[in-house]
Amino acid sequence: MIHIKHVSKIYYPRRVVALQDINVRIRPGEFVFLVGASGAGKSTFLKLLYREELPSEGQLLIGGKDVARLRQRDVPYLRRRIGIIFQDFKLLPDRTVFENVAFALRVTEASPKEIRRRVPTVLEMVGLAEKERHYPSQLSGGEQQRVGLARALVNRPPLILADEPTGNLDPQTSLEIMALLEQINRMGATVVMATHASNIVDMFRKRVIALDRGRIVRDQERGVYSNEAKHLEVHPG
Amino acid sequence: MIHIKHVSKIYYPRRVVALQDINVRIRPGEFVFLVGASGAGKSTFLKLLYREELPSEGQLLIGGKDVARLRQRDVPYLRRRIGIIFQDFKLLPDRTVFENVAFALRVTEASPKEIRRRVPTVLEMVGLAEKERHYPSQLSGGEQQRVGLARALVNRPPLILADEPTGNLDPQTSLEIMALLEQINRMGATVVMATHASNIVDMFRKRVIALDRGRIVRDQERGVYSNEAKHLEVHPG
Amino acid sequence: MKPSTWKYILGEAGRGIKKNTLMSVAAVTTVTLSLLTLALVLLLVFNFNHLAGTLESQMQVVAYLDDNLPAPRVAELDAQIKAIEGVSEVAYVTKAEALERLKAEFGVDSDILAAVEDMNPLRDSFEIAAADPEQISAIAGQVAELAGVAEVNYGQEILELLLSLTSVIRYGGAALLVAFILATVMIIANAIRMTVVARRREVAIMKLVGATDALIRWPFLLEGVLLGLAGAVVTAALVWAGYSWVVGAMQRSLPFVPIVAEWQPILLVLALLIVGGVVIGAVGSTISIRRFLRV
Amino acid sequence: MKPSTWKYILGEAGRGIKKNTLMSVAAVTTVTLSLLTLALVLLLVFNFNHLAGTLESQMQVVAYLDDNLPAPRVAELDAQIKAIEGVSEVAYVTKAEALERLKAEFGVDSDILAAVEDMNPLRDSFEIAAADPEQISAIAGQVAELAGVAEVNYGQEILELLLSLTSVIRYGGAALLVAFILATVMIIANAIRMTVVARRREVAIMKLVGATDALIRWPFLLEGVLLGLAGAVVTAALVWAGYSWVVGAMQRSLPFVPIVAEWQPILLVLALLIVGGVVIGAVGSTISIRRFLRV
Ligand SMILES: Nc1ncnc2c1ncn2[C@@H]1O[C@H](COP(=O)(O)OP(=O)(O)OP(=O)(O)O)[C@@H](O)[C@H]1O
Ligand SMILES: Nc1ncnc2c1ncn2[C@@H]1O[C@H](COP(=O)(O)OP(=O)(O)OP(=O)(O)O)[C@@H](O)[C@H]1O
Ligand SMILES: [Mg+2]
Ligand SMILES: [Mg+2]
Repeated sequence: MIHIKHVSKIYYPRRVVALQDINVRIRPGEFVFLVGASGAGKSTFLKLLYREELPSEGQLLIGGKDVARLRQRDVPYLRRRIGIIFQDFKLLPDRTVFENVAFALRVTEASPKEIRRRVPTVLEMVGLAEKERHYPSQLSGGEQQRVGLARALVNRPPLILADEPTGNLDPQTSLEIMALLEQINRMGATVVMATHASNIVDMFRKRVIALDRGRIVRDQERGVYSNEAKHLEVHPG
Repeated sequence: MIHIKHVSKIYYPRRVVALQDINVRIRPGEFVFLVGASGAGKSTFLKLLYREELPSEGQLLIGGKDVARLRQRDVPYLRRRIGIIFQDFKLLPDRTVFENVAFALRVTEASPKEIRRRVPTVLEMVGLAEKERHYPSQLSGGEQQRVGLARALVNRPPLILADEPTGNLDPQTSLEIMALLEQINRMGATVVMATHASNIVDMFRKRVIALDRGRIVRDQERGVYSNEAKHLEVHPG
Repeated sequence: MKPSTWKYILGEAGRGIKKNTLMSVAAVTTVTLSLLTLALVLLLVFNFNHLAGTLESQMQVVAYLDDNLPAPRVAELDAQIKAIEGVSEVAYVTKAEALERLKAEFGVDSDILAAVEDMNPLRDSFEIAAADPEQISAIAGQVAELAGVAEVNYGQEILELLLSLTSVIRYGGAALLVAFILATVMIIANAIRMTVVARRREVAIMKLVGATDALIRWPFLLEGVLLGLAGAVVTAALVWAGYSWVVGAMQRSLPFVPIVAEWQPILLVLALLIVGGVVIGAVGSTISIRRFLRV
Repeated sequence: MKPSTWKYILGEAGRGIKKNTLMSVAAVTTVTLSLLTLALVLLLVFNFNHLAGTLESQMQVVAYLDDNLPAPRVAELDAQIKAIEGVSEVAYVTKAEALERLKAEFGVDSDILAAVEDMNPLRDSFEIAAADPEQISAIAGQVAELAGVAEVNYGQEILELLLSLTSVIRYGGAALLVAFILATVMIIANAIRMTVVARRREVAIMKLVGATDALIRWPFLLEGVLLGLAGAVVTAALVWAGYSWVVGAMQRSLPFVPIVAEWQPILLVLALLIVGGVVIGAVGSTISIRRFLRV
């Protein structure tokens, strides 16, 4: 599915090295957690996959195709086969929840009938059936995050890239969402999820790729959030 | 410090009841966790305090003053005495990290000398000293969140309202930030923090106010995230 | 693209206009004001040209003949003059006719004319009109050479004055028109560009969700066209009403000022306005959107 | 506010202009084009008025006297005419002088005049100028009553024509000017409003961080003023250069067309443009920002 060879990413003009010599192979149907400290390069990793950024070095193949070499007009078709949950949601502010989710179908020219059928189903799945006519500004943080999730799933894409999809969700809702992602993964979709939720990573025991300052420091099947003894101790007042 | 009497908040035109008959008293120097499921009303609670929203019913006093009755031109002065960390960061996109933090000082007409002294100090505290000349779009999610934090603290406000301040941070950075907030709290500031991070709440053992669909269902000194036996079990694949 | 997609695109364009009411009103107002300016200049130039044409068409060469020229020679002269290149009309005016005209013309000084009534010192003449006023002096030169022509007059000073005046008006008017068209296009393109800039975040999100450039561009394009059209229609209505009123008022109070009153050129202006509005809207939004599609 | 805050505000205004280059260029272009239009109309109206004034000032009443009026009566008449309200100048023209003039005027038809040379059928006359062309017909009426005046002529038809033409130009010009000023203000206000709309999220954030309305408004205001000023200065330069060129060209090729060539009114126009640009920028941004301060 995904084949990353010696990829580096340097952001100009400040020459920030976000990723360095990354080598990863992800098979179809895998579920991968991407972990690492704030600023380690997780979002950058995902951005390279959906071609928001281009690698500075190395090669990045999805389904055998070099993402960086894609013609400009083929990019939308790549993105339609990827369901992306953005860290900052990226909802269209002047469209209702329904329209935001429907938009991912509209770009594929799905029929209006199809849209009317699928959107409510997926909104039901993320627990937002009642908020279908709300605008993003009328939603709580977690609700916005779930709209983003619904939009990523509505298309039934073979690859799902989730950037911190439970960052604004309470533990219970987080687990519901994780169950959903797992179900979709079991139905065949590949999932790559960047997360800080150590309890979730530890609970689900999937492949874990750990980044540290742009380098892969661990790539472990059925891994945990951290191999270090226990999280740093702080002495509360 | 804060006195909330029979406050309700209904969002129109959809008549969403976000808060219902809230009664809370928070003393100066307290540290309060605000917990509850996604959409429970945590952000709304905070928004009423910094007067982004007005209560539909009831009375809300900060330092003895009715926030809803404040004259329009006194609102900025209220907000300057509150350090707010927003769930969606609310950084100014076309200003550097330095300028975003400095802005909270500029509104108080701090001297340029003061600004040059204080801003680097607080950026150092949140671990962003190196990124001072970056724009928000050039930062990772967690880095943006810490800029918001730095901006909230730079003014040394007596009241800090934090909406999910660790949602985009890894456990280690989260604990560092929490240690920072606790230190400021120990120095006298009142802190109200909405959060989903159950491990943090459980670790720090502060007063916990739990919201459920707009109502306070628990208000407990030295409380935990959830009184229920253990978080719902999910059976990973 | 499928019909349902087109329907969606059309809906989007409408939604864009409604959602950004402020921007839309601003854009339509700007289009209207710019096109109004344009129309005004266009009509002014039209009218100046018309006026210049009217004045020019009254210019002619007068060839005074020798006294007592025999009739056959007059006929021969008539033929010779008609043969000159550029001559469009030739009229023979006897000195009796000339005196009559003079009397009619000089109301004030008719005393003098009464005094000379019996002796009529005037001469027979040919009045020669030219197809193109520019040729008048050349024609006058050739006519002067003909036997039997005593003197040629073609109001040299007035002709030159008029020719340079009309060329000033024509070229100046054309330059003005071009300047105004450019200004209008720029102002409208600016207005549309601003509405696009205001939504660049939206465009970036759409691209990330897999929208093709076409799907993003079309609603903007249609929106631009609709805004341009709206501005043009408002302008056309205003111009129609305003100009009709001016024509009416002028014909009532200043009937001698030649104003363009036929519908044909005015309809042309209106049509130009509407086509202009649409084209400007389309081009403006296409150009503006292009740079934001590189996401 | 402290000096350091003012310094910050000024920096912010500059930063706003630089950051939103596209919007700023669009705004300045719009201001420039609108003001150019305005200046053009202003200069046209000025010149039409000037032309109308020139023509009007040439209007006069001619009073033909009875033949052989004794000199004392002529002197008396002169005094009587001068006493009439609104009369600004009175000149006595003998019939000999009148004939001379006539000869000079009618180059073409001077044959007739030669023929009547010896008998001179003309009459002595007074040429009377009025302070205000509107009073001419009243003056003519009074002069006609005076003993010794045989006939009064004041080119009734031409006078009426001119009066109505100039009033059309004056009132039409004024209306046009008002319309253009309104249009300019609206276009510029729109342009500025759009730049503000584009930044409403920013304004909301500033308010949440505790910024007073003043701190938010001032940079926008200054930005508006600077953009307005920039547009006005560009316009003023273009108008100055363009008009100088036109004046030069006209005086060379059409010296008889009375064009306003003194610097005073042109400098007035330029000053108006600059003041206008600044005021429009300030007012436009103040109005636009107001609605976004209610956060
Ligand atoms: N456009 C950019 N220009 C410059 N530096 C950038 C840019 N985007 C990201 N960076 C830097 O690259 C590094 C990696 O960023 P990235 O967003 O991938 O981190 P992350 O692992 O997603 O962190 P987080 O958990 O906080 O979201 C960070 O140090 C960040 O400051
Ligand atoms: N402007 C609004 N208009 C209508 N409904 C709103 C608006 N803002 C919030 N709501 C609704 O009010 C409820 C409470 O929202 P709030 O943002 O306070 O939740 P929260 O506890 O912060 O949730 P989260 O943890 O997901 O951020 C939600 O159901 C939300 O949909
Ligand atoms: Mg990230
Ligand atoms: Mg919230």
